[in-house]
Amino acid sequence: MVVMNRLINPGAGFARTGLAGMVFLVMLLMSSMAMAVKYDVVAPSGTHKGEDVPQPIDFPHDIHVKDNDINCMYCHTYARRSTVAGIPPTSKCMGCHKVIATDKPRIQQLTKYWENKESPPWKKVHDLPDFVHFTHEKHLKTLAFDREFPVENIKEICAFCHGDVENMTVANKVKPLNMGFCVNCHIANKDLGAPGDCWKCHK
Amino acid sequence: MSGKMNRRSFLKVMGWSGAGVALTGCDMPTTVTLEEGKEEVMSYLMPEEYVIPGVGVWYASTCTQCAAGCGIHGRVREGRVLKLEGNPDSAVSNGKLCMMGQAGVQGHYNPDRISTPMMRSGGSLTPVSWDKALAMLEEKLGAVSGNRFAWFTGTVSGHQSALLTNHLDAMGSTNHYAHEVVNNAVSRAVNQDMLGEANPRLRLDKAKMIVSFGADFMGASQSPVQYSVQYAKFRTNKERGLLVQIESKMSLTGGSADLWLAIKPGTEAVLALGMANLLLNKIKLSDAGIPSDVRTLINSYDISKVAKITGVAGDRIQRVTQLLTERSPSLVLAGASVEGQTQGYATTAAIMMLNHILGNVGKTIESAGDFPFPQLMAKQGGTADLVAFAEAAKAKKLDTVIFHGSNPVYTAPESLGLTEAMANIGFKVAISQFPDETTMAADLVLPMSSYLEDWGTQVPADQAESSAIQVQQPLMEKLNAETKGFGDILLTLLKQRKKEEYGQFEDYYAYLRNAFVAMPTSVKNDAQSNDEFWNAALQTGVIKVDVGAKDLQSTVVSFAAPVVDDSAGLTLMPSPRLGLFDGRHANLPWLQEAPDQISKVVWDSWAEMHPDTAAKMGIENLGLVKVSSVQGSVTLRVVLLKGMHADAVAIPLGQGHEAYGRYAKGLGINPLHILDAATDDKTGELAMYSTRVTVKRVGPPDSLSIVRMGTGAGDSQVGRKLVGTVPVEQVRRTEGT
Amino acid sequence: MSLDNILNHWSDYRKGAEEGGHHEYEHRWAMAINLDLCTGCNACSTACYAENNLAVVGKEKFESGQAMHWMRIERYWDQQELEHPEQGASFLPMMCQQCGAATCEPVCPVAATYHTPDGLNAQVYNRCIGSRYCSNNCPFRVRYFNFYSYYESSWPEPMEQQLNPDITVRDKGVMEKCTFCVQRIRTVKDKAFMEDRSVKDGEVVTACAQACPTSAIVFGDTMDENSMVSKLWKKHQVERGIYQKTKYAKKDTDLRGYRIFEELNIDPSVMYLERVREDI
Amino acid sequence: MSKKRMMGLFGDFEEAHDAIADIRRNEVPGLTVDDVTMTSPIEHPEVEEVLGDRPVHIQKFTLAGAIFGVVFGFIFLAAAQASFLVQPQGGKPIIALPSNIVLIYEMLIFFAVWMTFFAFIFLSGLLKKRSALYSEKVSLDQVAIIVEIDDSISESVKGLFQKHKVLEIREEAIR
Amino acid sequence: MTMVTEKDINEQIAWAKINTDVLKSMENPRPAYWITLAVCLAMVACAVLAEYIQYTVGMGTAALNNPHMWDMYIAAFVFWIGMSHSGTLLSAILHLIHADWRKPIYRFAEAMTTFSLLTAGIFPMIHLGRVWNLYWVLPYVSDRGIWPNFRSPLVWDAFAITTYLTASMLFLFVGMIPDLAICRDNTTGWRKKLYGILALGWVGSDRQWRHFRKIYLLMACFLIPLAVSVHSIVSADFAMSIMPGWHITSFPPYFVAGALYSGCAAIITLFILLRYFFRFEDYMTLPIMEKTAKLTFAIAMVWTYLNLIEFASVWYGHDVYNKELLIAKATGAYAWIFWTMLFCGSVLPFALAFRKLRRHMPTMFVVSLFLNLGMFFERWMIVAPTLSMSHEPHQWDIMYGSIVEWAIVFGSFGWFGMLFLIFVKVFPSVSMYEVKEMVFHRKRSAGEEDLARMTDHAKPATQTTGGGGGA
Repeated sequence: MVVMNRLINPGAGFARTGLAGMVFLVMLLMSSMAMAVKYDVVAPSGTHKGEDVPQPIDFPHDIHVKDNDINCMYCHTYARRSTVAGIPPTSKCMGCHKVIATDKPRIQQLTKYWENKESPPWKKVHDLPDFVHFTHEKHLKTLAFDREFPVENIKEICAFCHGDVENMTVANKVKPLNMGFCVNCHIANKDLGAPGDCWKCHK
Repeated sequence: MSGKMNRRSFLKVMGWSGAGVALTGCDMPTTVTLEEGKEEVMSYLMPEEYVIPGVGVWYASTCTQCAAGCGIHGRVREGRVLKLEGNPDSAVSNGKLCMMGQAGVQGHYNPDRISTPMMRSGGSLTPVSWDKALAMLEEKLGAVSGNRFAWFTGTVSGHQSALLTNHLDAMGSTNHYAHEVVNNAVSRAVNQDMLGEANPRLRLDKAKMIVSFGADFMGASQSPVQYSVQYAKFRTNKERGLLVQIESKMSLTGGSADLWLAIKPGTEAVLALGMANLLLNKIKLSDAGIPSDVRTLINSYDISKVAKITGVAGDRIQRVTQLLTERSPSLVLAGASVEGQTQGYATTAAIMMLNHILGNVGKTIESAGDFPFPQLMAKQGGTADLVAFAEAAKAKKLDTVIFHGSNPVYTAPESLGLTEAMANIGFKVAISQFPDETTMAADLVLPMSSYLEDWGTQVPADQAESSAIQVQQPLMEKLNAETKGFGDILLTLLKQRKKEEYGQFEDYYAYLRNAFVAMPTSVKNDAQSNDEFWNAALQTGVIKVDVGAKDLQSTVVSFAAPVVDDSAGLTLMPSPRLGLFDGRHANLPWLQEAPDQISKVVWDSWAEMHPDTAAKMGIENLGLVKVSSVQGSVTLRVVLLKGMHADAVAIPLGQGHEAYGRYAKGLGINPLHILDAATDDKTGELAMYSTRVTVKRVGPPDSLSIVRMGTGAGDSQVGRKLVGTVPVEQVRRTEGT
Repeated sequence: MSLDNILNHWSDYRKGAEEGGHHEYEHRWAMAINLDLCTGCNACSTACYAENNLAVVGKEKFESGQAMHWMRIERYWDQQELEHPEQGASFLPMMCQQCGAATCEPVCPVAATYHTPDGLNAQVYNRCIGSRYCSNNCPFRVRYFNFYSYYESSWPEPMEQQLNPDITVRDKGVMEKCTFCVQRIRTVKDKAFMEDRSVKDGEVVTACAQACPTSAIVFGDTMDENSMVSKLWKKHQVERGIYQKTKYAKKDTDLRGYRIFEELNIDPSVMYLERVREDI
Repeated sequence: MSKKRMMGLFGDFEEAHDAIADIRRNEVPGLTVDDVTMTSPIEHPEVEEVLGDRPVHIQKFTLAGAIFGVVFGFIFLAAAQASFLVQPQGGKPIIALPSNIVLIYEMLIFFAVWMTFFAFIFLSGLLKKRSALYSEKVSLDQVAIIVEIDDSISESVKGLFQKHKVLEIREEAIR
Repeated sequence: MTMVTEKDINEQIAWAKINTDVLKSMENPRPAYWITLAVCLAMVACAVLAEYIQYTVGMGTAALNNPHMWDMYIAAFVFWIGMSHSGTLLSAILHLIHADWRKPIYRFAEAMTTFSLLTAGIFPMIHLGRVWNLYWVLPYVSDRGIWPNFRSPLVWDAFAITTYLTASMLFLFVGMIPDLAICRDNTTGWRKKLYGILALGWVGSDRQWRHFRKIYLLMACFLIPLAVSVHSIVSADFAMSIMPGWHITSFPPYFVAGALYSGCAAIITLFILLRYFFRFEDYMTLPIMEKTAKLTFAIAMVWTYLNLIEFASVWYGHDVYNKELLIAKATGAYAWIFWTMLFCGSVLPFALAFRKLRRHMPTMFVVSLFLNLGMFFERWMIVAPTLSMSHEPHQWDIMYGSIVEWAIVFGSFGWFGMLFLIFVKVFPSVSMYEVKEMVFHRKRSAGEEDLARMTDHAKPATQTTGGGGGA
């Protein structure tokens, strides 16, 4: 991987500016500046205005994450074990909500699903094209566990790609999650072993 | 392989979360862009610790694509079975799988599967509810008496076989017709008489030399995977095994032979006798256990005479015979093209006699031992039952017949008159997965689950190394809720007869679990609790059964002197091919698209002839020809192959379906229909390889879907080193094997 | 910045295959196929269809040479100074040879095909614009082009449920080829990564190698000294690298190992073992 | 003391030639050959020696363009290749000189040609509004001599023109 | 340069007549012109339909299959690129060697260059599997930090063709400026505006003429190496591969020769057509035709020679695949194409060696068409057999193309014809000012008449045109 990493040209950082080729030299300069600073982890940049996704139950992330300070991986339990983070099984919700806030309409909605022995038809918010191979587990391992990153703050890592969910009710897509977004983060974090090989992600 | 599992839960098909059908953004770029919230992501109701979305899990089951009964592993992800592989724990598949097994998933996901019960009303089949269908069935079965009821199946084994027998008893009938086109019924008969066992263990891996009389053991045979694995051992043994194939049409196995000899069709017995002659009179092996009449028969076939009749060079015969004695233990096999002759039994006996003389019995032919559960053993099919069934039907001896796992309307030669005779059967029930010919002719059609959705057990007839019961478990929930497993249907039928006995079982799953639990501790290798045993069985997919050792004695049976048919015309060889097999896999596109191993044709029927014969008749390669027998004629393309005997014309089986779904229907022709109804005089098996035909040119060459086209290259390496070949001596020197 | 990058790594960037190429390879996946055991039974080919979402094109398109079989069995009758059909047919399983100095790679206008640190000859479907130059420049003719959109025709409801989610279904206008089952490699490597270990020999098995009833196909990593494949390659004195290097390396020319079109200096990753016949 | 521009149309090229020759010989005081512009339907190398050498600088721009093409070409290609993640191909080096040479060659010509063109546009004073003195006959078969003079000498210039069989004379004042 | 006694052009021809004749060609051509244009349009229509089918159904409709990943499209592409070299040859090379007989005919030759390039440029798109991603071939800075593969001859093509197209278009335009000024001065209404803009305010001052002469020279100097490089690069598409029959050292010169050859042949064809359409007998004269024909003949011989060289080198080389392929070409399924090509390319040109035939327009027309046919077959023989019979015998096949792709290939001729005919109708297809120069200088060099006579001659013209300026 070593040389491959060197092949990831720091200079490609300039691509982030995405300007036309005519201002080539200018961008060489900018890129050099971008690379001057050494991060431990470089957070990916870029924003996106995702439309609101109507969910069967508009789940309040803020209450769970901010107010009750529940760890992301408590519910999205597959994140560290699989490619997908997974949606918590309804039983997990009921685990608490058999007793908590049972009077709230949303909870009653949930309970109805539970009694009908079916899980709510959640809608995907952060969806990658089907030709992309993205694994939550590897990213978590590299960005959090291998760096002894405090697990209670894991949401900061999640926020890289999911935005600060703790201030949303129903999650919303706030990062572009397109190739440029991924590539530039990989380039910036090559010291963490972020691969530059197309076939790592394209399938 | 995950450990304990609660059967019901993991089968549930999850949403497409992370498992979407992945289309590249190869259309206009817009299709790549994702709209949030358009795709649904399913979550479980209850968590399953061993099922992680996005991670595939392998589950063990058993393949039923042919009668071999290979153990398989199925890769299940998000509740969908994606890929089948061999189960290493199974002695039949040894972790390998043939093309037919691989294509099993296509049978399971086939778009042409029957989705609801259908009843014939006003000439056409119309959908009905299960209740209605079962009520109808109960009424009809109640009305029919004793032997006027019959089951018509393919090879059945395991607990299904047991239940089936019970149902016959309950019906008070003895008519179970088991029919397989690709069978070794004659060999079984001969073995029974010679060795006292129908299915001895053939140890190809222990043999130093194999002489195969048309036995395509790696192709469309009883257990292709098992024998291929053995073949690999046979080739890689310290002393590399030597394979001599003697046949009239080069089979898949023949393609790998060290020496392939073309023999005049129907003269194999003569050759066998000639070799026996050499062995006894020239090489002076003992003739112990050979009846005198046979001995005299042998003496009457001296080498020159044999060479003249068979068309095999005398020195070749002598060399092969010589080697047989040098390379001991050896193994002499008889295949379908030998068994399927009017003198099939005699010929096969003559060939098996060579094993006796060479002392291979007990060395490369071992006893299968005593299987502790006879009721579970396979009821193997043949063609004799087909003939018998046709007779019975013609004689109006049958009122109600249940068809399953066999397609007689397609496989029966028209000369048997089965198609007409079917009309004499008052009520025909088809338990079937696909709308094949027989199903279309039925009065009541019960949609069957695929073997990947179904419970069951298989007891393979050919188990060379050890004996075991293969467990068949669902790999995913039913694609179509309307379908029922074969076991479940049997159970329902039995409940109709014997409520008190079978009422306790909610479904076949319950019955099976119960049956397993009831197995003797010897099988459970004690210590284990019932649950442990059950889970272990599901986990490994096989239940090893100790059958004890038993040594094999052989006595040569006397058989009739071979009669060589010298009448004009060519002998038609309706050769089954690994892939479409006897036609049952014609609806699997992967197998249609896979080129025939020898002639490289896809999606079509074709005739194979020797170039010289063709030249005499003015037939060009890929030209259109008409192959006519007394019974009728078919028109198709011809492929000229040197791997044919000049007196033979081969038409591979599999095509020519009039029904059977979008992939099979209307492709090519069905050679079985123009066969004579001649049978082997001893066993009553159809003599499929004895029909005489004439070939006439009707059209010019045209593109047949052969992988090579146009330039006529592709048969030749044109001087490049693509496939190198070296003499064995060189390998012995360099690799010391 | 870029100029630094060029100047600092000039020597790296100027290194060709002769100096061992520009990769520090993590793996070099390779195969050894024993033609003596290959019976031409098609199991590998069908397994490939099942594993890699290969389209079924049907009679007409197959006739006009538009088949999509990544793994094809070639059948030849003639052999060097041997009499046909006395010694049967010669079967040759032919798939992408994942050449070390692949001729398809440099000609792709958009670099959709390139060489991975795994020593694989990658094909990035989404980058492909369908110039088909790579296939023209492939002496093995093992690259297959999506001349039509097969999605509807090849996987009618509910067959699409069988599709392997680990690799894409290619749409029309895209080149595709054998990938040595990269999705399996990927899965195993991810697993190894999660467990902080390196990939073990025999952990990755391609669909064809897995299916082959006679185990004629052996798959593995030639950079792993103790892998079955590298042992076989060593035993038969076949080396990675281009012709000039290997030509003299083979001391015992009677050994069965050989690579097809070795003389073209393309360094294939598949070693074939000659088929053996006993002359009697 | 106002200046004016005067144009004389000549059907006869030789006469026009002689007229300029006269001017060159300062036959009209206060009018030098530098004040003379000649417009003609075809190019007249032979007239130009009379007009005296008036230098052309296009080729310098061409050279500049060519050099830029080469330098930019190489840096651009090399940088792009070095920054591209998947350049390892066919055992070839990442920065493959042979191919770059081909491309640089093309870039050389590309930029050179464009520079030449633009240089032409600007140096040859195109893209200007035509003065009223332009006669369409010039594009047919006549030669025009345009001189900038003081009113004082306009008569003598006219005389000169007449002497050389001028067909038509136009004037315009310069503000 | 020329041996003929008669003059290339009549020096007595009045300049006003030159103007009026050429300008007339932009007003009322013969009916044949409109018929031809209609035919061309029809052909384009067919092609568009075919392309629509191919685009929606898939590349498979073009009889492409595994061995034949390339086919007629690439053959046609090479053919059109080759065609484009004529203009450069006539205007640039002949300009440098001061062969002034080129002057009446170089304009349409240059137009040919431009439009055949435009035609050629279309084929890569038609040929591409996912044409909507064509721009990935261009080196633009992208957010994803990915670039085209600069090693690929196809990218070289992209560069070369862009450069060549720009250069030749500029060359054509610059050369046309004085004529555009003439048009400006002699037209009214929107046309006047159009030409006015295009003429860039050309007044013909000595300053402009001096710079004009320089830039014309410079561009000519650049165009020649460019033309050579372009077709060498096109040949690289084949020569850079390892395929037998493609990987041949002599390909670049071979391609260039072939290109010039087909170009000249095409010039003869169009020469005759224009001469008829626009009644240009006075300008496109027999002697000029003869010179063109001789030039063509010479190039034909060069091409033949290079052909033989290629065969010879293959024959004596030890590349078995290559040799095998050569034999297959001459004897195999493609034999008839191979021999037709050799006949049309190497035998037929000898017709140009005979003065009688050279001067017989119908013959020349037919011959030139056959020469081009031969050249198209040459391209076919370059593309097809190699793919049909490469290293892998299992995949051998033959290629004859499908209806769809033949429709598109023929359509390309219509497309070219359409563009060309519209051009010659809208712009002066004979360079007026250069013909004037030609006449002028010839007259002086001939020194037959004294200047007085000349001016006498010029005067009445002045009156005539002086009256109705904007005729």
